[in-house]
Amino acid sequence: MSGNSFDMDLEDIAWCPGCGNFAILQALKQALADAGLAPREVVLVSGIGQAAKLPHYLAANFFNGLHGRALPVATAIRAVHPGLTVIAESGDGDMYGEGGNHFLHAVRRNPNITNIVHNNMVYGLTKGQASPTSGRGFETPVQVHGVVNNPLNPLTLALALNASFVARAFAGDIPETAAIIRKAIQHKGYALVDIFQPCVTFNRVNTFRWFKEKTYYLDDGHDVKNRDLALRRAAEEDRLPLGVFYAAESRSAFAESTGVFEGDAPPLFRRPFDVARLQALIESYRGKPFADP
Amino acid sequence: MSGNSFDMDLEDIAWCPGCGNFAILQALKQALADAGLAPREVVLVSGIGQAAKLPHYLAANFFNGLHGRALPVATAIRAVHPGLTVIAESGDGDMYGEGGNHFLHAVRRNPNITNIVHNNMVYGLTKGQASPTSGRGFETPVQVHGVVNNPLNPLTLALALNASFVARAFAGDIPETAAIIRKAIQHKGYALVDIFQPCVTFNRVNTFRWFKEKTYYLDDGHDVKNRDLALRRAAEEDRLPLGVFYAAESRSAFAESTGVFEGDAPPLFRRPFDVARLQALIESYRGKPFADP
Amino acid sequence: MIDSPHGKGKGLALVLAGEAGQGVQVVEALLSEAFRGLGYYVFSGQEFMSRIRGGSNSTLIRVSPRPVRAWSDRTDLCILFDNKAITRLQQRLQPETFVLGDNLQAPEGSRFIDIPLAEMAQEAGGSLYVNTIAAGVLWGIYNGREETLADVIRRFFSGKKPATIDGNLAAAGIGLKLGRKLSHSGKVSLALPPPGDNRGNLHLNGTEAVSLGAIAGGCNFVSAYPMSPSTGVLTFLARHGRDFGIIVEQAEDEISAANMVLGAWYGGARGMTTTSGGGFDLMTEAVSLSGMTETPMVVHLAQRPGPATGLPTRTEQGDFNLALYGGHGEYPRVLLAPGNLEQAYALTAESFRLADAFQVPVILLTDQYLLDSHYDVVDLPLPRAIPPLAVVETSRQYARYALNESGISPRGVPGWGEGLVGADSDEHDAKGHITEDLDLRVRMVDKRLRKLVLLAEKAFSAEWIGPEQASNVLVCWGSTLEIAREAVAGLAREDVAVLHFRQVFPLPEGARERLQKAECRILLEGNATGQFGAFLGQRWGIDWHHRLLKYNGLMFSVEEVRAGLDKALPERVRK
Amino acid sequence: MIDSPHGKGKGLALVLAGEAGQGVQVVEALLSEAFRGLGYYVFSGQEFMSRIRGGSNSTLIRVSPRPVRAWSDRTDLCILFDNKAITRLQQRLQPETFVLGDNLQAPEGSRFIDIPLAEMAQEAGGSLYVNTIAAGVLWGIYNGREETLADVIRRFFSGKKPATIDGNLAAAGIGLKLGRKLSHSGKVSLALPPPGDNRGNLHLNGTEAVSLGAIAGGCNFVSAYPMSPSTGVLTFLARHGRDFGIIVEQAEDEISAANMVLGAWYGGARGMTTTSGGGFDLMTEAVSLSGMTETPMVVHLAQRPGPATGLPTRTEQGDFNLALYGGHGEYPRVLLAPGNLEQAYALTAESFRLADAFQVPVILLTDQYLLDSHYDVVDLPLPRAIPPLAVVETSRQYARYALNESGISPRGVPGWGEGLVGADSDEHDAKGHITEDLDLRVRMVDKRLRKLVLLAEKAFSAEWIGPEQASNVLVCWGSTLEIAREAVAGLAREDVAVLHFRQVFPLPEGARERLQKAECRILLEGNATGQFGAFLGQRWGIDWHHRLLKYNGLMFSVEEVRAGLDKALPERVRK
Ligand SMILES: Cc1ncc(C[n+]2csc(CCOP(=O)(O)OP(=O)(O)O)c2C)c(N)n1
Ligand SMILES: Cc1ncc(C[n+]2csc(CCOP(=O)(O)OP(=O)(O)O)c2C)c(N)n1
Ligand code: SF4
Ligand code: SF4
Ligand SMILES: [Mg+2]
Ligand SMILES: [Mg+2]
Repeated sequence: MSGNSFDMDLEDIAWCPGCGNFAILQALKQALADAGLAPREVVLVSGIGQAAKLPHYLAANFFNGLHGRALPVATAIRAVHPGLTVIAESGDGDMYGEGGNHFLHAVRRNPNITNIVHNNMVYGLTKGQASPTSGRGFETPVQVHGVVNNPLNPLTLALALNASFVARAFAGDIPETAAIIRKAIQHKGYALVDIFQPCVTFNRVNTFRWFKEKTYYLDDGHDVKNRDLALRRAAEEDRLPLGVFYAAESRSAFAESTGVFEGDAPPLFRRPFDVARLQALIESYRGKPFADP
Repeated sequence: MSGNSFDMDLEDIAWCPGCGNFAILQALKQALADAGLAPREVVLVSGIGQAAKLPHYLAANFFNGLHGRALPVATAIRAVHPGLTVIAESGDGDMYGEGGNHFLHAVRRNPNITNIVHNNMVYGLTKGQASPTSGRGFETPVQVHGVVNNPLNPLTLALALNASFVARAFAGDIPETAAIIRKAIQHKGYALVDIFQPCVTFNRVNTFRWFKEKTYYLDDGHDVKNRDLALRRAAEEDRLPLGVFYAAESRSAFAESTGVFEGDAPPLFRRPFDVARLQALIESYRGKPFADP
Repeated sequence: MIDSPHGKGKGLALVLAGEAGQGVQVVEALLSEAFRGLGYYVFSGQEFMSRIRGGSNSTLIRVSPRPVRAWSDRTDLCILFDNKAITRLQQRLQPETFVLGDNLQAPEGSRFIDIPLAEMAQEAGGSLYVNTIAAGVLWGIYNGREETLADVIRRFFSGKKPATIDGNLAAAGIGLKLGRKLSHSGKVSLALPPPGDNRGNLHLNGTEAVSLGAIAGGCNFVSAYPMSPSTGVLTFLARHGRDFGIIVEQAEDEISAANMVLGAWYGGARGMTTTSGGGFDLMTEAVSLSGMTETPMVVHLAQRPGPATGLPTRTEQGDFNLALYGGHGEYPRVLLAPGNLEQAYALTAESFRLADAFQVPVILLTDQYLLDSHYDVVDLPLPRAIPPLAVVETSRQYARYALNESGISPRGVPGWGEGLVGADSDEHDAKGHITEDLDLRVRMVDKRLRKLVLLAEKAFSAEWIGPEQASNVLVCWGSTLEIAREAVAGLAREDVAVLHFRQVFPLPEGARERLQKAECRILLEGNATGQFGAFLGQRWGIDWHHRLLKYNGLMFSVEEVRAGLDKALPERVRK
Repeated sequence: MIDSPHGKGKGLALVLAGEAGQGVQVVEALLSEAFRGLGYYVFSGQEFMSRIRGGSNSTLIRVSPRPVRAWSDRTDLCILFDNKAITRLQQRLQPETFVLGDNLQAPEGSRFIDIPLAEMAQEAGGSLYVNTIAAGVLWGIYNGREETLADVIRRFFSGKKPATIDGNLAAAGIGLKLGRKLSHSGKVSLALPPPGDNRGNLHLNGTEAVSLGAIAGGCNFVSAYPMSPSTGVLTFLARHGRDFGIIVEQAEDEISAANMVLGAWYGGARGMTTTSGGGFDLMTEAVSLSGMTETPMVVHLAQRPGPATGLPTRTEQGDFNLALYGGHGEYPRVLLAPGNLEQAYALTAESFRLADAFQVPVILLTDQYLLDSHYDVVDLPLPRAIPPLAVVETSRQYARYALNESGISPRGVPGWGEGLVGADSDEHDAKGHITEDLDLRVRMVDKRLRKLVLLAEKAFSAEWIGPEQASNVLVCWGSTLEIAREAVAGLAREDVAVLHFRQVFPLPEGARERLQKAECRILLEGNATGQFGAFLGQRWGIDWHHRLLKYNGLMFSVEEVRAGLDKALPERVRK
């Protein structure tokens, strides 16, 4: 990792010692470097939460916006500037809770972005309430008698929505996580990487050890083109598979479908403006007088 | 239908002649009557749209709220007043578009309500834009080159979220639709009934005829307890099955899990207040002086 | 200067009333085109219910040899497609109004005149011809040439099947014959002076003016969620999107739309969203984010009566406070409120320039009345070219929020230059990284708010219409401009002026003193509480002698304003 | 009347500073309890960063024989758990402040004193004992009895493992020994007069006061989405939910939370949500719906510095405008802004009564400062009983929005009575059905707005603190009350009063004339633009001679306000 161009000179990182976020940060830097990208080509878009602070610790462009709203911002950036590699990154509460509607519709829209979710199954920054992925029975200061809702399975959800790339990683394994993220970045279209991330402060149930014991990798022979299979594997609950569950053939992604970027059209901010066309359009509102009233 | 206690004296209904909503209105009245309910026991909660006007045409309590927000309102009403039968009802744009996040989380929360969606695959009231369920290629004044997003399949989505009751109906068949709605009402927990509803004005693709030809009923032997099967059937695209896809065993529903309604506890507005308990809590903030400082 | 065409034979006011789906807009389009083709000026405006079919809607068409651009309650002739309409129109029918309808069972000699619309439609081939028949009837009463109307019909239906064109031509002919008969028999007579010079002017509505303005402002990204009355701008830009390289996306909700707009500007586009009050509520957090990240943003806020869903297809000026104060925390913003179509075009274009130059949210306040009203405009000036986006190529040391005197730090675009571009929702340092340095916090707040100073200096002036020394001033903002202008012009008093604000925040200081000195200040606002008046009063230390407020969902009419002024104004020198 | 304990040996101000996770709150709790047990009054308040571990936070503890309830910049002794803290505390250290820390490398004889915290912690069994050791050191310097501190520790850790209790007792002993030594050696000396009469009073913070108030108001439904600094109210009510029959639900977002609250009231509950500025933005559409449907609603809006995410764990009074104007359209609402813990409790309870009685949204404005500050309160009066919900048993003819003089139509609950209860977001008729009757629209708008008349009559009065005839008035609202009170009391001038608003909309009219007559009006607000001042100025036609504004994320201190007053006030008679 030394000498990674995404490294930053940092005095202080606002995460707890031992937090799984450090590993995700490292894996992401690795993945970006492995994908051959330079910091100025990359934009990290995040919401609010502990996970969402990541862009402050990695040398790249960034838009650290509102809680839950990374996906629309990321979608638009990529749409207007296809030369950029855009990564929308946040916590489970942010992406699946507050941002749930954008998650649904970003999957449908299929923009060419990577969506990384630090899934610690808890709201970290606000001090330990249940998140949509918290398990039943998980006790918190709000869910005092334990969580009663069905936990949301992001993978089956994304697959049910016909997502084009669906993967799960575990922060405890940096090299594999980096490899999965790299594949997601290189995939054309929307790519979800849900990353199990131990929160050492607020989640005493889903610990490093718990994840270590619960997870295993899909084997090499797993057919990533088989959506039904992906759905079945993603629905497993006893033990939780890791890896790329599904990767569709390239589908035309959002920016392409806008019809605004044909050939090697420049990004929008470098385009000349066609005054004549506007003139013609305005002229079409002129009255056409009659020859002889 | 004559003499149904949910009938209303109406001068005028704001729907287009021939709209599928009339059939849904009739089926719903039928279902409520068949379920043995009286108007004062029923609350219809809707958002905004053509579908969402339905509560104005049926004699019952109603809360016609904001676009996309019927589910939280309905969930809360049922939670504080378990004696009521609560039906959240709106269009596809309302429930799956603007209200998508509430849909996700209402399913997870599993309140004892029925969620009826008039799925006409278009935004009716705002004059014909694509809805989340519009098919690819559907042309509208906004989607001028046709819809490019993946249509959202509400059934697979709900099933992926572990919904406890999932059904689909077609407005063209009032008796069956009524029967399906009745089952949903009688189911304990969250029940989704997505109803194919032809919009004769803005949807020239998914017409009565189109639905008629595309749909068929699940056969009587269909095992409504088998979620995997339900998922597979719900994912069918060539022809679209109708009926109850899935109906889980009773699970404790949201209002029960609050712990506030044990036994025959009265609705909240009729409860006495326990001043002594508050007093004790306040007293716990008093200082305990030391015997001998 | 525009004057009232009414009552003095100067013009004609036609009202078409019917159910949604009966094609009243076709009549509006045909007659507008026909009269304009002769050189008349035409204003048309609509009021309609929130439904797709049925109900009771109406369209006003004013025809005049001189420019006409305001809503009026005066009706010379009204044609009913559906008799229910009559109860709703009551207040707009004068004793001298001719009312034409099918089976009105009008007493002999009255101004209520039965015409066999349904029967004629059957003759023409079906009920859907009723609109073209009505156009024919009106054209016949006016004694227009058949060929003129036929030309218009051919143009209007061009591209349709020949049978459709022929059917409509025949329908028009049937109507025309009846119209001529009514006119010749003396049963209906309309006086219209010879045409004016409205040749080759543009004819459009507010939706079109805003949309064209957006294009002229360089808009190349639109994301919105449909909501009346703002949706027209979305569909206009969608229709022309590919031609102009505009990315148009229907968002899943308004929150997404607003955040997409921020992403678009950040990525180097000029983004806009269009919505109404309830949708704007949902966008306010993103507006606040625009303020904090200093990411430009243009929001078209098309007002309609609230609260909540209110009257979704009607008009109001009820969201001034919301636009000014929505979104938590403190940061600069700009509120523009065009008074007419020229301003709608120009200010929409300017919104993009201002947002770009000052890195602030710009909110453009229109309303259903302005958006749905058509009239004639001499020209919409073309920008020479769209100025390049106000962004810099970044250097390795680039710091997005570098502190400086103006408060406007050079904005970079990711990928252009060697630098990295950060944007942060938290309080941040110069590079956009989270800070808890509380002194820096203060400097950053001050930096952001400092932009208001420059913005106020550059504010679009309020227009003073009337004598410099007028001691009575009618103050208005946004879409009431032309109504106020016509109303005051009709008073023929030299001591009354109109003061119209097209920028409502920050306030343009120009007219302050004159307004303070006025003896009688009258506020005109389309809401129940006089929101802008209260704000202006507080800022300029003035109070109101009278307030003309309206909030029933309809726009003020020229006559209402005039009546209000008659009551409010001190008796004085008449011209 | 409270006076300043500082500088005159009247009290003690301790500051504890360290990283998040070092347990500063434990020291706060132990010392507060110990001093209170002796009869002292204790104020404690916190300022902290938005992070879970690390960073640099501090807690102020003021101990006094007389009531003390305001933030101060004065520090008698400061103990550093982490040396980074010192740079952040600079402005709060006076020349006479003792600073204790580990390895400060303090020059001999200075007031910077090295104490071996880490070493002592090792001795006690690990670094997590550092907090209890610090408590011991401070108690030792004060020369408190060991047994008193031991008692407090036993209570605080009761329920924990015996080893934990013993470990902490030992740690306290180690600290105490050092503290005694420092004191006896004369290196550190703290003067504290004999204890006061603070026996058996309540000690709590704003979060607890608001939460208890909610229970006292009959709250039985809470739905919220976590957001600092509002989350404490949610967790408090969750903790006690089952005991009080309160349904507590964490919503998926603020939009859901707010709409659930409306559903709850509609269904017969008393619902509340709790949020901060950004979350409130998202709720504004539902607030507008509350206004339109006349469904009661209580929103606790806990302010923090914006815009956007801003400084999430800090304090500001920046959302007055948002609370007043957020949500589109026009409808009545009530804004309450408690000034101290008694008011936080009482006004939260009143929120439910007002919402219920007037069928309007009630917004309770607090902030991080108020919520996180602890002090002593003589009592929180118990309601005799919660009045029954203001609903009627409906008859068959029941019409939810029946028009009447007050504007308040009897509210029904579905299922109770023979009638049907309708609620509608559109403009509606008496039964709640959609209407496009535009005259009815006007009557409905008027009906809703009419409620403001009664609401204004019932407004909670502003408190005038000081001589009736004072010609100089310091005007404030919300959480600055006690700070203003102490600052002005310390001036010892007879020509200065404080005017504090606990209801900020509709305005209580009581003090209007006195304020208008004042010669010097000084505004005190925790924001950058003086929002409430501008509003009050407009409504009461007054201007401000001076404005004391602060927006760096910290609350005003007594000393700052006093310094501001010193500059602002005309030279005059001193007592
Ligand atoms: C609109 C809004 N609502 C609530 C919050 C408060 N908030 C900040 S982070 C957060 C949740 C964090 O959880 P998650 O997204 O899982 O991130 P983590 O801290 O666990 O990494 C919440 C609720 C906010 N900033 N904005
Ligand atoms: C916050 C908000 N955004 C947008 C709208 C405008 N709007 C009203 S109905 C509707 C969509 C209607 O579509 P659907 O829910 O499918 O109902 P349908 O009319 O097709 O029955 C929209 C976008 C609104 N009322 N509120
Ligand atoms: S609170 Fe949890 S998620 Fe946040 S930094 Fe600490 S360990 Fe990580
Ligand atoms: S627009 Fe479509 S959905 Fe609406 S009433 Fe007409 S046919 Fe029905
Ligand atoms: Mg999390
Ligand atoms: Mg629909």
